[in-house]
Amino acid sequence: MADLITNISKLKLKNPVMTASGTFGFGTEYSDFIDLSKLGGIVVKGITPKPRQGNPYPRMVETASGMLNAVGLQNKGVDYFIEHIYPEISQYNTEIVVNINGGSIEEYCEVASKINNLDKVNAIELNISCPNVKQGGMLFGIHCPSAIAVTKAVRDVYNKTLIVKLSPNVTNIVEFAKAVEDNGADAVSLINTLLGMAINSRTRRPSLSTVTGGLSGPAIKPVALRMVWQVHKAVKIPVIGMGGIMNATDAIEFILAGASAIQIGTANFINPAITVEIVEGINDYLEQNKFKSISDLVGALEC
Amino acid sequence: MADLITNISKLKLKNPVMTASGTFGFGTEYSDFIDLSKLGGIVVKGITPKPRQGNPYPRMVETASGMLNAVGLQNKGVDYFIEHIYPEISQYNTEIVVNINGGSIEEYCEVASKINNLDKVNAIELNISCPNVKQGGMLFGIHCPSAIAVTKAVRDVYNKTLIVKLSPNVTNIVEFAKAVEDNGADAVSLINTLLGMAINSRTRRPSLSTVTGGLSGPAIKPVALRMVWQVHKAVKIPVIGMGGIMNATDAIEFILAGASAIQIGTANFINPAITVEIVEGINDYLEQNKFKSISDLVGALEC
Amino acid sequence: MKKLIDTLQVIDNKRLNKEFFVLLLQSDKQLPEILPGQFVQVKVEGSPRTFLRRPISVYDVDYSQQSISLLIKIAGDGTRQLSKLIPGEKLNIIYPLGNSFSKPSDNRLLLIGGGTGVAPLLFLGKYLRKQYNIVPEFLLGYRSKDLAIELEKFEEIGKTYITTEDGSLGHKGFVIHHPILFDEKKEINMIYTCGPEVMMKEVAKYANNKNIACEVSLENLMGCGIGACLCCVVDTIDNGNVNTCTEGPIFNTKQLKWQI
Amino acid sequence: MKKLIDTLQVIDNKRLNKEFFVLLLQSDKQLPEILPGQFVQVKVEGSPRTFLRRPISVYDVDYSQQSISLLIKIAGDGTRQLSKLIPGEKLNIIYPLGNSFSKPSDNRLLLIGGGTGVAPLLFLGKYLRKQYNIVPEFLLGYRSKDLAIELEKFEEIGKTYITTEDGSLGHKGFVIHHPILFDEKKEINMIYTCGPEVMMKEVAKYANNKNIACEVSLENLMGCGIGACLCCVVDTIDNGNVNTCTEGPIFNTKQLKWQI
Ligand SMILES: Cc1cc2nc3c(=O)[nH]c(=O)nc-3n(C[C@H](O)[C@H](O)[C@H](O)COP(=O)(O)OP(=O)(O)OC[C@H]3O[C@@H](n4cnc5c(N)ncnc54)[C@H](O)[C@@H]3O)c2cc1C
Ligand SMILES: Cc1cc2nc3c(=O)[nH]c(=O)nc-3n(C[C@H](O)[C@H](O)[C@H](O)COP(=O)(O)OP(=O)(O)OC[C@H]3O[C@@H](n4cnc5c(N)ncnc54)[C@H](O)[C@@H]3O)c2cc1C
Ligand SMILES: Cc1cc2nc3c(=O)[nH]c(=O)nc-3n(C[C@H](O)[C@H](O)[C@H](O)COP(=O)(O)O)c2cc1C
Ligand SMILES: Cc1cc2nc3c(=O)[nH]c(=O)nc-3n(C[C@H](O)[C@H](O)[C@H](O)COP(=O)(O)O)c2cc1C
Ligand code: FES
Ligand code: FES
Repeated sequence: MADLITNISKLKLKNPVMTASGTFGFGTEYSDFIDLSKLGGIVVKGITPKPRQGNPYPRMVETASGMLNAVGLQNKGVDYFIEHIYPEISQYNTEIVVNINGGSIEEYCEVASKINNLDKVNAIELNISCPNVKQGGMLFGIHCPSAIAVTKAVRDVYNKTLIVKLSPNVTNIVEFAKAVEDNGADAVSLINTLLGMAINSRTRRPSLSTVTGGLSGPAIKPVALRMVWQVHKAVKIPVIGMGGIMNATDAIEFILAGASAIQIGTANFINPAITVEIVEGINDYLEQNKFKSISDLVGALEC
Repeated sequence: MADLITNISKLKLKNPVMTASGTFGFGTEYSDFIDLSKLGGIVVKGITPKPRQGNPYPRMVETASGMLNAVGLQNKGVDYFIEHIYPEISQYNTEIVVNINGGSIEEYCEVASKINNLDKVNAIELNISCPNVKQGGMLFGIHCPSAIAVTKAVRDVYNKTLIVKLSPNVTNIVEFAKAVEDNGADAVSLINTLLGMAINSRTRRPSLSTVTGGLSGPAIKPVALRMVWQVHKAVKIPVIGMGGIMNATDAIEFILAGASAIQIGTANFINPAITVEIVEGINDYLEQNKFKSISDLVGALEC
Repeated sequence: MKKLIDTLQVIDNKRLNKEFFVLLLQSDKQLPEILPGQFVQVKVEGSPRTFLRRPISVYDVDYSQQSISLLIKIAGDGTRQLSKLIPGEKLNIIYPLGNSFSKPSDNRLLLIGGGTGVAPLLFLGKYLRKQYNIVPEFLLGYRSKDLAIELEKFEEIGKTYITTEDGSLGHKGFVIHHPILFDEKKEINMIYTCGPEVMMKEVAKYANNKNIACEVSLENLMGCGIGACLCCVVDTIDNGNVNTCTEGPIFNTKQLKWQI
Repeated sequence: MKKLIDTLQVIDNKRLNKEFFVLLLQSDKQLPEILPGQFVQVKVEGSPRTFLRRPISVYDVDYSQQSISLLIKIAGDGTRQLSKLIPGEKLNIIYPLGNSFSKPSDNRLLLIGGGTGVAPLLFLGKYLRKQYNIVPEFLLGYRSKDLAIELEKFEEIGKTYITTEDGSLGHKGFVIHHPILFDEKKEINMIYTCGPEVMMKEVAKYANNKNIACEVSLENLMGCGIGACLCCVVDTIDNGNVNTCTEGPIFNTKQLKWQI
C-alpha cells in the first residue's frame, strides 16, 4: 500500500479522493454501495442560510459525454442541516466538508459561522461558482472583487480549512485563484460546471426550465485539466481538481497536472461505487510506477 | 424545397451551412466526397501575413466526444494564398470566406487589405480567438479593448462583409459581441475552440506538444449553444453559430438559439459528406414543420 | 431495502413488435426483495450517445430463477441499444430503486395502464394476488391491436378491459373513455395507474371527481436514480420538490400539484 | 485517385492471437485502385470512447471479390471494438488514402516489418511480384513466436527472415540484429520498412550507413486522414511540416529530419 495521505492545509485526508458537492447527497445515498470510511472526504451538497426549493423541473438533460443540471441549490437550510443531518453524518469515519452558498456576503458568512461551530467538520468549501441560482452563486465567482470580498469576509468568521470553489466560466481562472489565495483561502477547488444549454428541436423549447445549466462529466475534462494545471503553477496553496473524472486514470491525470486531491461528481451517477474503485486504482498506479507516496505525483507532469 | 437563402449582411449564402475554418482545408480536400456548390459557404483555413510552420507534432488528441488540436495556424502566407490557392478556389460556385489572422493589428490589416482586392471573396472572418499561437490570436479575443482595436483597424481597410470570430474563453462573450458590433463588425461567428489540455498518464507528459490546445466537437456543444443564444439576444448583427454540430438536428438547435448560419468543423473529419447531409436535413425539418423559410427559424426558441 | 449494483446475464430478449421488447435477466446471486412499482437503473454499453443510466420499471420477478424481466419501449439510442442485447450478454443494473405501490385497503382495484406504463402493473397485479389474495382488474390502452403486448399475461391475473385508439381491439378511444369507468354498478375503491403523463392526469381527474384514491407512477428524467442529484423532482403539496427516484416513482395524486 | 466513403460488409473476422485479428471486408461496388502503403479511415461504431476514425493500412486486396483485408492490433478501445465485429456487420471506411511505396529501381529489396507494421508489407510484396515481377525478401520481427502471425503468407511471396525478442523463432533479438543485415555477400538496394518508430529509426540508420535507399511508413496521429486538419504532420527537410496522411504515410528517410 502506497502512502495516500493527503493534506489540504490543516485538513488531513486518508487519501486524495473526495466526492463533489451536489452529486453525493449527504453520503448516506451511497452507503449501500461503498464503505464511506474508505473515502478521503465527502463534500456534502450545497447549503444555504434558508431552505431553498431549487429550480422547477426539468432540471437535467444528457449531452454528449456529459450532462447539464439546473438543480439550483435545493436544500433545507443550514439550521436543518445542523440539527438533522450533521448528527448522522458526523459519525462517518471520513472528513466531511460542507459546501456553503449564499445570495450575499452576509448569507455566506451566516452559513460559515454556523458551520464553524461543528466539531466534526474541519473544512468548508465556499461555492462562488454555482451557475444555477439567480442571486449570488456564480456572480461572486466571475467578478474578482466580489470573490475577494466574500473570501475575506468568510475567512473572518471561519477558522478551520477554507476551500474556495472556483468557476471555470471566466477568462482567467488564475487571477481568481491568486486573489482568493491572497485573501485567506487555504485551498482552491476547481472546476465547477461550465455554463451550457440544450434545446429540444422537436418542441423548440429549452431542455431545462432555467434555459441554461451547468455542464459536467467527461466532456469538460480537458478544460478542467487545463485550469488545474494553470492554477497549480500559479498558487502555493493546494489545488483540489475535478471535472469529468470517471476512473483512476483520469484522477491521476489531474494529480499530475497539480491537484493535491480530486473530487468525483457525475461519475457517481453511473457507478455509485466508483470513488472506492478510484482509491484502489490510484494505489495500484503508485505501486506499479514505484512511487512511495501520492505527494510525489502531485504536479509531476513533465512539460 | 424550403427557402434556405441566408443573408449575412451583404454576403448572400444559398443556404445557412458553411464549413469551419481549419477543418475543411481549402475545400478541395472534400471535393471527392461532396459537390462543393451545394454549400452555403466555405471558410478556408487561417491565413497569416507570412508563412507559418505551425506547432510541432503531436498536434491533436482525442477526448470524450471531442478532440484537442494545436495546429497553430500552419499556412503558406497570404501571398501564396492569393497566387496559388485563390485562382483555384474562386472557381467554386459557393461563397469563399477567408479566415484571417495576425500577431499584431498591422498584420491583421495586411492580410485583410490584400484579401480586400480579391473579387470572388465577399467576406473575411477575423479570427481573434485562436488558442494555439503565442502571439496575437486569442489574446485579441479575450481582451476587449484589443478586440475593439483590431476590429476597427480591419474595418478601415476592408469594405466587404466583416465577420469577427469570437473566443469562448471569456467571462462574458456578450461584451465582446457588442463591442465588435459597435466597431464595425457585420456579423459575429462563435465559438472557436475552448482551451483545454490532455495528459498521458503512462508517460506523464502532456499529449500535445504545446501542452494546451483547442477543444472542439460535441463535447462543447452545450457551451456553444448557450453563447450563441446569449449573443443573439444582445446584438442586431447576424450570428454564425458553431461548436460540435454533428447533424441536422444540432444545426437546427443552433438556428433556434439565434444563429443565422452555422459552421461545421470537427464533424467533417468523421463524415466528409456531412455538410451536404445537413443542408438536406435542415430542408426536411423546415418542410416537415411547415416553415417556408429558414429565416422563420432563426431565434425561434420559445423560452 | 439495500440497493445493489449487479451484473446480470441476459437470458432472453423477446421482441414483441417494432417498438417493444422484454429482457429476461438473471443474477448469479439471490435477488433482493423487489416491490411492485420499483425500478432498476440500467447501464447501456456500447452507445456513444448514452452516458447516464436508464430507469426501467420491473415488469416481473422470479425469485426461484433469480431473474427479473423488463418491458422496454425503444424511445431513443439507449433503449435501441438494449433491444440488441443477445442471450449470454451482460447488463449492469442498480436496484431495487424507488418506493412502491401502497398496500390496498380494499379489494376493488382498477389498474389502468397505457403503453409501457403497463410494465409495473403486471408485476403489481401478480403481487396483489399472491400477497393479499386480491384479484385486480386491468384497464389497458393502446394505439392499436398490434401494440397490445402480452395481453394474456394480464388476463391470467384478472379481468382485463381494453381500449385502442383505432378501435382495432376492445373499446375505441382512450382508457378514460372506457364504459367501465361510467358503469354505475361498478365499484372502484382504488386506482393504480402508469402511462403517458396526459393519460395519468386524465385518470387522476376522474379519480378525484369520483373520490377514488389514485396512485400514479411518474417517469421523470433521472440523473442518478438513488436520491443524490435532485434532478428528478416533482412538486408536492406538503413537501415541495421531492425526488421521484426515492419518494416516488409512485405518488398518491393528492400529493401532487397537478391541475386536476 | 478519387477517395470514397463506402460501407463495407464484414465477411470474416479472423482472430490470430490475443492481440491481432484480420478483417475481411467486401464492397458492393467495384473497388478503386489501391496501392501498397495506402490506408483506410475506419469509423468505429458502438464505442463511447472513439469519436474520430481510425487509420488502418491495407493488408490485402482482392479486386475480383471486391474485398480488402485489414490486419489490426488491439491497441485501445477502438480497435477492441473492431475486433468484435461479426460477419454480416457493416463497417464504414474512407479510402484509398495516402501515397504509396515508390516503384523500386532494382530488384534487390528487403521489406522489414515489426508488429502490425507487417500489414502494408504483405500487400507491397504481393504487388511487387505481380506488377514488377520482383521477388522481395522479408525481415520480420516479433516479440515471440506466437505473435508471428500469418507467416506463411509472407513466405509464399519471398524468402522470409525472422527475429523474435525471446528467441522462440528465428534469430533472437531485434530485426536490426539479424545476421542477414551483416552478410557482406547480401546486396540490398532498397529497404521498405514499417513498424514501431524506434525500429524504423534503427533501420533508417542502418540504411543510411550502408547508403541504401529506405522508405518508411509513418503512423502519426490523424484527425481527418484526408489532408484537411493538418494534425498529422511530420517535419521534412525540404518542405517543413507536411501531412502524413496525404504526402505520406510513406516517406523516404532522406526527407525526414530524423536523427540518424
Ligand atoms: C421510474 C421510471 C420507470 C420507467 N420504466 C420504463 C419501462 O418500464 N419501460 C420503458 O420502456 N421505459 C421506462 N421508462 C422510460 C425510460 O427510462 C426512457 O424511455 C429511456 O430512458 C429513454 O432512453 P433512450 O436512450 O432510449 O432515449 P433518449 O434518446 O435518451 O430519449 C428519448 C426520450 O426518452 C426520455 N428520456 C431520456 N432519458 C430519460 C431518463 N433518464 N429518464 C426518463 N426519461 C428519459 C427523453 O425525454 C426523450 O423524450 C421509465 C422511466 C422512469 C423514470
Ligand atoms: C497510416 C496509418 C496506418 C496504420 N495501420 C495500422 C494497421 O494496419 N494495423 C493496426 O493495427 N494499426 C494501424 N495503425 C495504428 C492504428 O491507427 C491505431 O492503433 C488505432 O488508431 C488505435 O485506436 P484505439 O482506439 O484502439 O486506441 P486508442 O485508445 O485511441 O489509443 C491506443 C494507442 O493508439 C494510438 N492512436 C490512437 N488514435 C490514433 C490515430 N488516429 N492514429 C494513429 N494512432 C493512434 C494512441 O496514441 C495510443 O497509443 C495505423 C496508423 C496510421 C496512422
Ligand atoms: C447534479 C449536480 C449538482 C451539483 N450541485 C453542486 C452544489 O450544490 N455545489 C457545488 O459546489 N457544486 C455542485 N455541482 C458541481 C460539482 O460539484 C462539480 O464541480 C462538477 O459537476 C464537475 O465535476 P464532475 O464532472 O465530476 O461532475 C453539481 C453538479 C451536478 C452534476
Ligand atoms: C484541427 C482544427 C483546426 C482549426 N483551425 C482553425 C483556424 O485556422 N481558424 C479558426 O478560426 N478556427 C479554427 N478551428 C476552430 C473551428 O473553426 C471551430 O471554431 C471549432 O472547431 C468548433 O467547431 P466544431 O466543434 O464544429 O469543430 C480549428 C478547429 C480544428 C478542430
Ligand atoms: S435521479 Fe438523482 S435524485 Fe432522483
Ligand atoms: S490527418 Fe488531417 S491532415 Fe492528416
